[in-house]
This record gives sequence, structure tokens and C-alpha cells, in this order.
Amino acid sequence: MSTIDDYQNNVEIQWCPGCTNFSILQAFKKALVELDRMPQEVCMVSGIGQAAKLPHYLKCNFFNGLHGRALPVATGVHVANPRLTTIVVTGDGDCYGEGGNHFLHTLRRNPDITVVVNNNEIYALTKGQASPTTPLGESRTLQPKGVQLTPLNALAIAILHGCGFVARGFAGDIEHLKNLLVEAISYRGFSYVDVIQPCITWGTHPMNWYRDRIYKIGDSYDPTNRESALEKSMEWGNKVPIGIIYKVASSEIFAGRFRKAVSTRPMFEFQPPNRKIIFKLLSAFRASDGSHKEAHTD
Amino acid sequence: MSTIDDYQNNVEIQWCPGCTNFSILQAFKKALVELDRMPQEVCMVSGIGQAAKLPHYLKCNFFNGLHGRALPVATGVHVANPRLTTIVVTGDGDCYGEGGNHFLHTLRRNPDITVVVNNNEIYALTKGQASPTTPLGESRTLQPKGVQLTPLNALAIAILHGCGFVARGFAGDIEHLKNLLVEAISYRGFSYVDVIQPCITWGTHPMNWYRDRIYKIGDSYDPTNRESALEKSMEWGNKVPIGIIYKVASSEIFAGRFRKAVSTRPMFEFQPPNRKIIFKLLSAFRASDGSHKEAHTD
Amino acid sequence: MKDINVIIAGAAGEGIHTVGDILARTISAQGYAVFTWQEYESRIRGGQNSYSIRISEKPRNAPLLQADALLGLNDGAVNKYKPLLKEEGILIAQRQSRKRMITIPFGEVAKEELNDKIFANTIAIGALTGVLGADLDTLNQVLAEKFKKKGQGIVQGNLSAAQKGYRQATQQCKGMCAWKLPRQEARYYLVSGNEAIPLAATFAGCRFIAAYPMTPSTGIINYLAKEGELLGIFAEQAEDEIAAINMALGVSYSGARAMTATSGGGFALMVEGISLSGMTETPVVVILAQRPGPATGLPTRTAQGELLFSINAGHGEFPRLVLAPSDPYDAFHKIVKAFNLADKYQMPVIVLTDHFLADSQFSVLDFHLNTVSPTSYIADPQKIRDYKRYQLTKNGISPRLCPGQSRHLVGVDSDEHDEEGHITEDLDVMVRSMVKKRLSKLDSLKQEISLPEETNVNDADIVFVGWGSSRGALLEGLRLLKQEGNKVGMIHFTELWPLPEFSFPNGKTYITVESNATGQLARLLRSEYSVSFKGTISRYDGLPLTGEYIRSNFNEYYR
Amino acid sequence: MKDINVIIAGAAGEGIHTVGDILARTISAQGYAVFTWQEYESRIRGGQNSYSIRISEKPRNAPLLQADALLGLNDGAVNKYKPLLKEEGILIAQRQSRKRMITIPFGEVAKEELNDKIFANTIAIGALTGVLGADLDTLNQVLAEKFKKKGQGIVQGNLSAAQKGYRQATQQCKGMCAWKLPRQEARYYLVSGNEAIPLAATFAGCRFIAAYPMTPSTGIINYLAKEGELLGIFAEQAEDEIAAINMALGVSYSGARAMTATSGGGFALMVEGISLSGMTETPVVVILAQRPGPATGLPTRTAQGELLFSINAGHGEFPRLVLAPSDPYDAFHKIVKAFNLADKYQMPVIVLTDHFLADSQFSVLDFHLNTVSPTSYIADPQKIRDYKRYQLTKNGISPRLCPGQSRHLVGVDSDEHDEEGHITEDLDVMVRSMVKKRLSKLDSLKQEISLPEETNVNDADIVFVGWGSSRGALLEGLRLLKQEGNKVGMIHFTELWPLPEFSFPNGKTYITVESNATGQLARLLRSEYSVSFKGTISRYDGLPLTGEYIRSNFNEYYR
Ligand SMILES: Cc1ncc(C[n+]2csc(CCOP(=O)(O)OP(=O)(O)O)c2C)c(N)n1
Ligand SMILES: Cc1ncc(C[n+]2csc(CCOP(=O)(O)OP(=O)(O)O)c2C)c(N)n1
Ligand code: SF4
Ligand code: SF4
Ligand SMILES: [Mg+2]
Ligand SMILES: [Mg+2]
Repeated sequence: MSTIDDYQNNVEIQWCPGCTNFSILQAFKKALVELDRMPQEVCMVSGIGQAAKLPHYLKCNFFNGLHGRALPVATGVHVANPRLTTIVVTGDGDCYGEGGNHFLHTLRRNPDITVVVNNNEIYALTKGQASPTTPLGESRTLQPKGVQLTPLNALAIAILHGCGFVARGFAGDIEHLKNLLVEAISYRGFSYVDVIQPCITWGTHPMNWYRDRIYKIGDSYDPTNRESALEKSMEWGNKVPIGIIYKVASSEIFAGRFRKAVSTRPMFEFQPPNRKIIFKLLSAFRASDGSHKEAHTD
Repeated sequence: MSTIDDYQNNVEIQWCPGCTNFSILQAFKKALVELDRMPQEVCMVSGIGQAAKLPHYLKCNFFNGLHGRALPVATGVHVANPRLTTIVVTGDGDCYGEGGNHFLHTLRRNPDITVVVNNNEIYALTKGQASPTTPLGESRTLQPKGVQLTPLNALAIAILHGCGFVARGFAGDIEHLKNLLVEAISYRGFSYVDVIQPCITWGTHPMNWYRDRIYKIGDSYDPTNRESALEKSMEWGNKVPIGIIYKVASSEIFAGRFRKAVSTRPMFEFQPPNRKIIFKLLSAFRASDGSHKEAHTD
Repeated sequence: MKDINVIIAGAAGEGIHTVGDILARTISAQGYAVFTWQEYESRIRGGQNSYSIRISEKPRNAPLLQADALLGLNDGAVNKYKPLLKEEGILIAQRQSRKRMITIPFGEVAKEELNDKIFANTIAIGALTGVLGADLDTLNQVLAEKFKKKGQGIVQGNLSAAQKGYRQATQQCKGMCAWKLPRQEARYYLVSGNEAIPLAATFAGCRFIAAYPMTPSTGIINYLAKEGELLGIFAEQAEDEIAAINMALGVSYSGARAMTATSGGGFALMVEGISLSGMTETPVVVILAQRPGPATGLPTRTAQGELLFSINAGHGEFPRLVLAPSDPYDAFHKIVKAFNLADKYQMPVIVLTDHFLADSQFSVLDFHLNTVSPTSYIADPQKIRDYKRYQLTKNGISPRLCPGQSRHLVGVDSDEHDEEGHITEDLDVMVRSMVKKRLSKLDSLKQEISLPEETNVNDADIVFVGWGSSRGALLEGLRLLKQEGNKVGMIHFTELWPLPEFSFPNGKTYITVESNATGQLARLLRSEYSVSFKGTISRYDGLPLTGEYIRSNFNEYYR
Repeated sequence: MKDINVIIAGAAGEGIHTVGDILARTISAQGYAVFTWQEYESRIRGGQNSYSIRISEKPRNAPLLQADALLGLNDGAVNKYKPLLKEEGILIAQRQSRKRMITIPFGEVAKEELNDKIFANTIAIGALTGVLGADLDTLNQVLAEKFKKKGQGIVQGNLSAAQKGYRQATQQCKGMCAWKLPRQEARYYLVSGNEAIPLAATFAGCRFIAAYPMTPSTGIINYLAKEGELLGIFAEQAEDEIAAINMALGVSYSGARAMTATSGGGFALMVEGISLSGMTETPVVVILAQRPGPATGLPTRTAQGELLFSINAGHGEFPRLVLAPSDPYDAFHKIVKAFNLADKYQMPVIVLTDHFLADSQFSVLDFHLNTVSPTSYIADPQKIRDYKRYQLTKNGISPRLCPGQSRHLVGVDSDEHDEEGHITEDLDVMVRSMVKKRLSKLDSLKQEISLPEETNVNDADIVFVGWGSSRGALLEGLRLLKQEGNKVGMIHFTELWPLPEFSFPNGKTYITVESNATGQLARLLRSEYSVSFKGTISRYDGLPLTGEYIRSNFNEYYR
């Protein structure tokens, strides 16, 4: 059985004191304990940004890669070792800006990974430029007269493209977020949680502004209905839903056919390649009319 | 007044004889003539692929750039010279695969350009790999056992992200397509037309297969309603709608604020930079307490 | 025997590829060393392209330009390629246009005598087989094999077509065709670079390839996608090249060998990922199949334009290996070396091929597979007490474990990091140590690099210095220039970064021979060996270097 | 006077940047040449960072490491930076910890005497001003200017705070502080690279910048976004670096000057776009602000690691210009040159800066703006009858027109193309001509390149060879080593590709000095000038080169 302490390491945390990322870190630890995962069973993948530093602060396997490129790396990890619990922690800039194309196409692939976007509606690490989720009109370091681009609705894109688990969390409610993470990580297939994560340094609104607007999706809501899920994903402004917005059974998992045909083991455990097969394939390039016997039998 | 001949050049066309791209080329020429644009008023921008060769076959200004990168180039052209009729011709691989991130974010920007995607559901120029729009299960050079990725619904993404003109055309109906192009090009704001363009060399289905399924959206359809537009964008299979799926007034056009503040002229006509202003801005970096007079007055 | 060069010309989509392949296989099955290369436009139909087949007793594996026999499938093809036909050569075409030719209206014959135009090309193949004096039996076997999936009817039709062409040709040949290709003992592999590479990768234990289609690299992933489940290799078409290399890095981090393949523009997009491989010390093998640039350039042509780019690609400084195999045999061996050294030194390895090597078929008698094997460099988790992914060691190589394999945690980081892979700002100690650790791997890596191949250098006044796939052309150039009385030699590099300890003998004139316009090899060697060059024989029109090109350029510019 | 070096240390978010800026402006307004540089971690709050201010009579514009005065805003900062304080130096801090120090509990004083903790830092500034013997009046003017937008109350509070600090310091100073900085005549611009560059770009007629945020380049677009409407420049934050360079190319194709700015990883992503610029002959200026790599590396530190990468970045071969200015003055002039030559030769220009140059403030007496100006190279459409974008010309430069400007059509193509910009496969004539046309531009381009700067080379035995932003440190190194009796000189490059005709005098020992680990300049110069080097003085810990670093490394390794 794993405990919170298993996930504790002694790395100095580089976030601003009081940053809401601390709550997300806490929710992660609790969720992994609740799921009884041991650190060695978990692999966290991230890009670059404040959010993307999270894997350093939680004892487990991690790949902290390039800005925007966490999803393809995580896809690779999942393909090579489906037994790992692979989790991507990323930011709104990382995932929807620089990494937008990978977001689109990883949805289509449906690897069995969980993607958590710490969405602070801003590029925090680079000091406050607009991100793809910054609301219209907000002024930013690089948009002094206000953002003029329509914000991205990544939840809706996910719902439209076969993602079977789409949720929104709030860093201000650790318990609720922890539950979402437990469900997301347990889900077989691509699961996606966008987390409202107010930045207390560059953000526009204080925590309470969000608290006033956020409401939890009630029990009567049917998360299996795509139309209502799409509608829910577009709710924004005075009322912002958190909870599971869309959940249906996953379509076939990425590389499923290959795994069925070959082996479910981690690739590093695969048997060494069969030389016979290679010789056979190579022989196809040589005229073999019996007049010449095979040169290689080793 | 422009005529079809104005758009004729003597470049040898490299498409397969009978390719449906010829029809799209024809529709373009007709549309431009109907709109009475002269070749020098038109700028075609493309990436790489069979579709992307089109600008070579139609006499006008053109920028045939990199695979996947037509949209940012066209955005630049529009910003620099909003008087040009800027049209992007691209393929499903070019626009939704390699160029997916630009598609997402150009929608958000809303430059006044028209994007036409010759969608043959395949990478044709590179000999038949799957594209983001290849249907599930179809077998391809690189997917011999069938495509396992959910196809992209780019029309829905566009509708969701502020694109005010979303349409689908069919290369098998030049007149209908021409009309769509006329409307798209006339639209002020980002307009987007996905054209079903069966590839007769690598494609799966003959022209008739498409003809049997395609129907024209009727007059009773209200293209200003977002919900029904989203629904329409998801219709696929036995019945495939063509026509204007979504049309609403455009939100503010990209760089509109700059244009209002500065000038509506092409940038190459801007007055040379005002040295006085530069000296003033530079002076901000020097303590000026009157004890030292300005060194530069030239 | 004297080498015979056959050119088959026609439009894209007209079937010259099939015609060429069948003929090449036939001659190969007849026991001869065959070398084929193609040149074609970047389009799917139309244009005029050619497929050249060189036939010799021992492997020559270099292109010849002039044709002994030319088969033209249409009038345009005949017109375009006739200038390459030697005066004493033989044209095979549908319409009479010169004296020394075989005229058979393939299309008409097929339609009238075999009731189907599709047999036209096989009539032509039969004719060529006849002209060359090879056995119809051998052709029949190849045809039967080729078409067996299409059913007995198609096989029969093709056999009849072949016979018709063969007969007509041998009749018309009387007194004109002097060639005889009697059956011989030898059996060569007839294989292209893009065929040898995926098999070599499999042999080396590669488990994953992600790539985005791009000529001339696509053949590699195509092959692996087809045979993947048999070979235990997963092949994925990525949404772009950036995803491709990052997926490969994810797989490699997880402990399995991974690769990607691309061409110039796609490689440009991977450059950030290469730097990531360098920083995280995650092995990856990248095949860079060169074609003429800049930008989209000439997608279906050949070049050696990315030597300096590949050696210097990536921000920051980190060890890498750059290999440039000379032919499919060498490619097989270099790919195994690439995977082994990528793993051993935990770094990116770039393998430079080009359209010429990727697409041309070479004759190889034996791959000597028993001389190479994959070697694993993953550490044993049992033997490690406290694991640190970036443990500082003498030679700079830290033990590599797989995440999930044991209780040990594996953390890697693209920021500058400490031994456990966590972000560091300890400039004075940790940062300096990590920079040194990574770069110190170069010292031992240098010891693994093979010396360049030297041919006739001692006796030479003039030494041609080349690299990669031009080896065959260089050797041919030497032969031709020797015949003209020159004292020439060759130094040929296939392992280009880091460069091995080597010194250029004094007192010789050195000239590089390169398929690029700026003499990149010369720039590289000047910097690393302080050798000077008289100049460069450059080819930059998209066609491969040939012995004849080298000979004539030498005579024009350097005598 | 002897130079004074002041270090202000504190956590991120504690305000050392504001403190440093106010003090630097005060001393600058007092008439002295000030040089400032900062070193900080890649985080928004916490850590311990420093802001150094060097004060001298004439511009020195190079960092000093040791402090004459150290202001520590918190205990951790004092502990971390105290080792840099000279024995005879003075510490200013809240708590007594050594003899030679000024102790003022800023926070308490602010709270108790001014009712607000926010004035703590201004008390510290006042104290420093007092310690340095500068005028309180000057400080008051700077404070009034700085806070005027915040209202009279805040201004008054700050003035009182400054006075308190100043008084307490001068009292405690008695007998300890020897410095005096009386008001002087000179008025320097106190400006960083990232401030000079956007103004220079505006001056050069740039109309567009697209960039994706990346330290240390972001300041450039930030500035232009703020002043864009005033300057007629449109600034756009792109979704990624690939979009940034392609947007810039779209603008440039349309006839307006355009640029982008980034750092290593972002530049890696732009490499394909650079090749596109080369092929389409579309001008673009790319600022590459270097930081230590590979990969994410050390985002807020400095390095010169991308020299060879930038010279060789891009598939295929095409002319480019690579500049590496030495300071903001030089940067201003080089940026204008960059835009002019990009336009004249229709090619990409890469300007290498680094975190040190981008962020440090240098003192410049006069920018001599009347010695430079933007020059247009767009042709006159009236004078052209039949327009061909890629017309073959003697010097390789074809007339450039703007689409939509006249009846002439402007077509550009990333494929190999004919004179009108249409795809060509005419290998023999068109392809060869186009390759030659593009590369022949290099001949005249070479004539435009400035020679390296030579300092004391004739008299020297040892010559240090450097490039880019390390010029100030090199000159200081020379001074220090001369004092020790060495015969040393300097050759300093700021225009690095193509390299000009130049020869290194014989009989000297050459050593390159570089902020990288592999001696990239040495590799480049060996290849181009056949000069040999005794070695390289390398710095690769993320901190800038200093005169002292050069002196001590020289003594340790090269004597
Ligand atoms: C290729 C590249 N471009 C730009 C950067 C600089 N960069 C680092 S983090 C970041 C934005 C982070 O925003 P987000 O993902 O929202 O994370 P946050 O800091 O807000 O948590 C950027 C632009 C980089 N590291 N690499
Ligand atoms: C960076 C890069 N990657 C890959 C390619 C190779 N490539 C050329 S066209 C193409 C796909 C074209 O597909 P699509 O856009 O659908 O056009 P189509 O040929 O089907 O009309 C690819 C992958 C390239 N030119 N550049
Ligand atoms: S800048 Fe914002 S997101 Fe980053 S650590 Fe500080 S509070 Fe958190
Ligand atoms: S391959 Fe397909 S899309 Fe391309 S030209 Fe031929 S038919 Fe048209
Ligand atoms: Mg963010
Ligand atoms: Mg397509």
C-alpha cells in the first residue's frame, strides 16, 4: 500500500509561495495513494512552464521534455510500456499553444494516458503573456491593449474527437480535484482534465472571483450524452461547471491491435528479434531457384 | 473586367489526367472572374501537396511555401496588405496534419482570408498514406491493416472557434463549388471551404460513390444557427451535405485595431519611420535633467 | 564481360518501375550483379522518367549514364532519352526511328494478339530479355512469382506476352545483338538502401518507428508498417516530424530502441528534439534521407547537402554520431552500429542517406550478418543500490534503467539538472559537471569511429576525398582516370562525426567530390584535420555522381 | 576614480530589479557611466538573485565579479553573496553581521516610521546612495519620475524613505565610506540590448514582428507590442515559432520588412523557415538570443553556444548573414545593417545576441544615428516590362516587387523553380542556374562584411580571439594581463558569416575566448582561415565572461 510519504521528495519547489499549483500537486499525491499506485508504477511526462515543473515535486518516474511536446513523449511511453500509469501534466500554453497539434492528434489516437492541464489562462513562467485560453479583451504583457483572439475551447474539441473522459477541475477544491484525478487515471483510454488554476502573480482575478462562479455539476447530469456535454463545455462566464463533463466507454486503445498480435509486456522485455525471420525477409531480395543454398544459418 | 483568359498561364500541369483538382482549378477561375478580380489583386498561398500546386496553374501572385505552413504565411500577407484577395489552397494533410496547430490558431485570429482545403482523405503526393480525414478502418500504404485513428472534424472545430463562414464543396459540382467560392471570397473575415476531392489514383471510392451520398443543403436550412451547424458538420456516411454550413457576421478582423489606429494602406506604402519618435523613445533611456542637451536633431 | 547498361524510359504511371523491377530480378536470377537507379519527377502521373539497369559479372554498384539498350515506352520517352543511347546501342520501341533498333508495337500486339493492353509492358520485357541474350525460362519464373497472387489467367497472359516479345526481339536481333547472358552460379541480393535499413533496424532490436511521410525516406516506415507485427515493431505515422521524434524519445526513455526517418525539411523540424535527446541522454536513431534543397527543393532527386547541417543541428552542445553509409551492405552494418552506439553513449545518432542510396538497388553477395549483433547497454537494476539517472562517472556514461522495471525511479529532464534529473541552478558545481559529463563521452566515442577507406593513396598524386553514397562512383572515376594514365587515389568517409584520429599524407593534391555546391566535406576536414584542398568536384543538379562525371570534371577543372 | 561595483541581492519578487534600476538611473543621472547585469533563476518568486551595478567615469560595459558594496535584502541573500564582497567593501543589510557594514532594518523602519512596509526598499536605495556619496536630490528626481503615476502620496512616501535611508547611512558611514560621486556633465544612455534592438528595427523600417515568448528574447516583442501603433509596427504573438517565422515571411513577401526573435529551442523550430527564406529569397531578420542549452538548459543564464548551429542551420545551401553585435550600440547599427542586407540580398539574416547582452544595461554616449539609415531595395515596377521574380542576373540578385503594387505578378516557390517561380524539373539548365544564382550572391555579400576589430595585435605575443557580446570582458582581460606584464592583443568578430577576407598575422599564439564548451569560433576560423589555435578559454556555467575570468584562466592554462 502506498502512502503520501512515498510521493514526498526533497526537491526545492520553485513556485511562488501560495501558488495554486501546490493544491494540484497535493491532489495528485492523494489520488495516487487512493489508487494505491507505487511511485515506480507511475510515469509523469511534462513540457515546460510552471505547471510542467510538477513532476519534479512528486517522487516517481518522470520525463520533463520540451515546451509543447509532452503528449508525443507520453504516447511513446504508453506504447513502449502500457503497464505504466502515464500522466501528462501541462499548462495551457504548453498544451494548447505550442503543443496544439499534438493535442488534436493525440485525442484521435486514444492512448491510455491521463492529461491534466493546469490552466491559468496565461503564460506564467515567461511572465504573463496571453495564452490560448486568455479571455478576449484582457490585457497582457504582450497584448497591452487587450487580447483580440477568440479563446480556444479545448474541452469541446476533445468531446468531438473521440475522447471518452473529459472533465474540468478547480485547484481551489483539492478533494473534488482528487476525485476527478482518481476517475481519470482509472479510466482506460485517453482521459483529459482541464484544471482552473488561478495564477496569483500574473492572473487577473483572485481566487474568490473563481469561487463565486464555479459550480459542481450535479448528479442529475448525464455525462454520456454528447450533445449536452458539448453544451456544458461551452458554459463559461458567470457560471463555470466543474466535474465530469463527458464520459463514455473508450473506443479501441492506441496500439491495441499491435498489442493483441504481439505481446502485452513492456517492450524492454520483448524477446530479441528472431534472426530467422530477418533472414527470411532478406531472402526475398535474392532470386532463390535452388541453385544456390542459403549463406546464413547462424 | 477580368475574363477566364486572364487567369490562364502556360505552366504544365503536373496532376494525373482526370484528377478532380482540375475541377477545383476551374471553379477558382470562374469565381474570380465572377468577382471581377484581376490577377494582380489576388494572392494565392499554399503549402506542399497535390492541392498545394494549384496556385502555379492560375495566373496570379502566389507564395508556394512549406508543407503545413500556408496559413501563417497568408496571415502575414493579409496583415501586410489587406487589399489583396488572399486565398489559401491546401490539402487535408497540409492543413489538418502538419499544419493542424496553425489551423486552430488562425481560426482564433480571424484574418480576412479564404481557406480552401482540397480534401481527398489521403496524402496523395507522397503516395497514399492516411491523412487526418481518412475514415476509420481504411487500409493505406502506411496503415496496411486499416486506419485506427478517429478522423478529424475540422468543420466543427471551425464553427466552435469563431469562424463565421464554414462550407463544404464537392469537386464533382463545379458550378456549386464556384458559387461557394464566390461567397467565401466575398465574406469579410476568415472563410473556410472544405472540398471533397476524390483522388482517382490513391482514393478508395470512385466519383459516383460520392455522388450517391452527397446532397445539397436546402434553402430551409438556417446557416446562422450554431447548434444546427455543429450537427450538420457531423453528418457523414450515407448522407453528406454540401453548401454553406455556417455563416454569421464576422467578429473583429485580425489586426483591425492596428489598422484603424495606423493606416489601411499596404505596409509597403507606409511613410518611412519617423526619426523624431525614435529619438524620443531612445531619450527615455537617458537621464534628462536639462543639464545636457539632446545630441541628435537630424 | 563488358558491363551492359539498359535504360527503360516512360511516363510516371506507365509502369517503368514494374518493367525495370522484373527485368532486374530476371538478370539477377540469371546470376549477374545488377545495379539499378531511377530518376523521376515529383508527380504521380506523366512526365518522362527513367529506370537504369547496369549488368555486370561482379558488383559495380554505380550508375552509368550512357545506354547500351534503351526501351522507350512512348514516343516522348524515346525522344528525351535517345541522346543517352550509344551509337552502337540498341533501341527498343513501338515505332521505327533509327537503324539499330527492335521495333514492336507492344500495345497493339497486346490488344490484338492477347486481347488486353495490360500485357504490353510484358511484351517489352520479353523483348529486352531477348535482346540481352538471357533465358526466357528465368524471366518466366520471375513473372510467375510476381503475378501468382493475381491468378492463373494473368500469369498465363504474362508468359505468353513475354514469349511474344522474346521471339520478335530475337528475330529482329539477328546480327545486331551481340550480348549473351548465360546462367551463372552467383546469387546476389538485389536490394536498395530503403530495404536494407528497416531490416537492419529490426536486426538491431528496434521496437518502434514514428515518421511523417517524406520522400525519399518513406519507404523505411512503409516496410516496417507492413511487417511490424511479425517483427515486433510498432510503426506509427505521426502528425508531424516533431511528434515523430518526441514519440521515439518516449519509447527510448522507456527502454526500447526507437527510430525515426525523414528528409531535409522534416529533419529541420526535428532539430529541437535532437537537442532534447542530447540533453536528456535518451538514445534515438534518425535517418536523414537527403534530397536537394533548400526548402522543398527537388523532392525526387538526390543530393548530399546536409553534412554540416546534421553535424551542427541543435542548440547547445552535446555528443552525437553522424554516419553516412556508402551502400546497402554498409547501411545494414552502420544501422546496427547506430543503434548500439546510440544506446551505449545515450545520444542521438544521425544516419545520412540520400535519394540515390535509398532508391537504387545494389547487388550484395553476402551481408555477413554473423559479424554484427545488437548489444544491450541497459544496466542491471539488481546491482544498483541508489539509482541516479545522471550519476557522474569518469567516462560520462551513467547507468540507464527502464522506468517501471524495478523499484528504481528514472527521471530525465530537458533543463540543466542534477544527478537525479531534477532542475538545478547550481552553476558552479552541478552545471559545470553536467556539461563536462556529457561532452566527455566524446573521448571514448572517438575511439569507436572507423578510419576512412583508403584506395591507392600511396601511389597517387591526386586523391579524391568523398563521403557516403558516392563510393561506387568514386571507384569508377578512379578506374576511368587510371585508364587515362593518371595517378589517382581515394579517401572515402562513412563515419563523419566525431572524426577519428587520422592524418592526410603529405605531398598529395586533395580534391573533394560531393553532391553539393559548397564543398561541405572540405569545410569539415579543413577544420578538423587542417588539410587543404585544391577544390571540389561538385554535382548539384539532383542527379547522382557517376564515374564519368568525376572523370570529365577532373579533366575540365583540375588538369 | 576607481570603478565601484555594487551588488544588490535578494529573492525573486523581493524587488531587487526595481532597487537596481532606480540606483542605476540615479548614478547615471549623476553623470557617471553605469553598467548593470543581473543573474537570476528561472522562477517567478524565491531563489536568491543579484543585480550588479558598475560605476565608472568612462564606459566600461563589462561585468565585475567582486563587490565594493553589497546590499542584501534578506539574510539568505547576504549569506549567498557575502563571499563576493571585498574585505574593504561595505555591506548594507538589516542585521549586523560584520564590521564594515551599514545596518538598517528597512522593513521595520518602513513599517514603524512610514506606516507601510512597501517603502523598505526605497530606504535601502537611499542608504546606498548615501554610501556611494551621490546626491540625494538626484535620487529624489528619479523617484519622483518613477512613481508619479502612482500619485502624490506614494511619491512623498518614497522621498521620505529615501531620506531616512540616506541619513542613517551617512551617519553610520563616518570614517568608513570613502566614495564620492559628485555631479558630472556627461549624460549616457543606459540601455540594454533588448531595448536597443526594437528601436533599431523601427529605425530600419521594420513593420512586423511575430514571436513566441522565450527568454531572453521576449523583451523585444514586448517593447514593440507596447509602442507598435505609435511606430507603425504590428506585433503578434504566434502560436509557435514555426508560425512566427512563416508570418514574417508572408509580410516580407508582401514588401514590408519583418522580423522574429527567439532563443535556441525556438530557433531550432524555425530552421525549416530559414531554409524557406533562402529558397524563396524572401528577406527576414531573426534575432537568436542565446542561453545555455541543450534543450531547455538554463533559461535565465547566458551562453554563446549557437555559432555553428546558426551558420549551418537549414537544409540545403543558400546564402545567409550571421551577425553577433558586441553591445547595444553595435546592436543598433547591426540591426539596421541586418535589415538592409536582408533586403538587398533577399536572404535570412540571423543576429546572435545572448542573455548577457539582452538584459545588461550599457552606457552609450551617442548612438551616431546619422551614420546609418534604412535603404530600400524594392525595384520600380514602372521600369520593368516583363517581370520575373527570379530573373537570372549576373550578381544573382533579381528585382523584387510587391504583390498588388502593380500589374506585375509576384510568384515565389519553395520547390526548385524557374525564373517566374514555377516548379521546374529542368535539371540540366534551370536547376543548375538557380543554384548558382542563389549562391553567387555570396560573392558580393562578402564585400559588405566588416573586418574583425584588432586591438594591440601588432605588439602582442598572445592574441585572444573572441566574438559577440564578450568584447567588454576581453578588453578588460587585456588590461589586467597587461598589468601583469603580458604582451596581449585581441581580435574580435561581430560579423561571422560569411567571413571577410582576412589573414591572421603570423608568429603569434592565438587563443579563442568563448562562452561555450567546444570552442566553436576556433572550429569556424580553422576551417575558413587555416589558422591554428593554442586552445580556447571556455566558460559554460551560464555566467558571463569577465576580464578576471579571462585573466585567471589564461594564467592557469596557458602560461
Ligand atoms: C520552443 C520553446 N518556446 C518557448 C519557450 C519558453 N516558454 C517556457 S514556458 C512557456 C509558457 C508556459 O505557459 P504554460 O504552459 O501556460 O505554463 P505556465 O507557466 O502558465 O504554468 C514558454 C513560452 C520554450 N521553453 N521553448
Ligand atoms: C516538412 C515536410 N514533411 C513532409 C513533406 C512531404 N509531403 C509533401 S506533400 C505531403 C502530404 C500531402 O498531403 P495533402 O496535403 O493531403 O495533399 P495531397 O497531395 O493529398 O493533395 C507530404 C507529407 C514535406 N514536403 N515537408
Ligand atoms: S507565476 Fe503564477 S503559476 Fe507561476 S508559480 Fe507563481 S503563482 Fe504559480
Ligand atoms: S494522385 Fe490523386 S490527387 Fe494527386 S494528381 Fe493524381 S488523382 Fe489528383
Ligand atoms: Mg499557463
Ligand atoms: Mg490530401
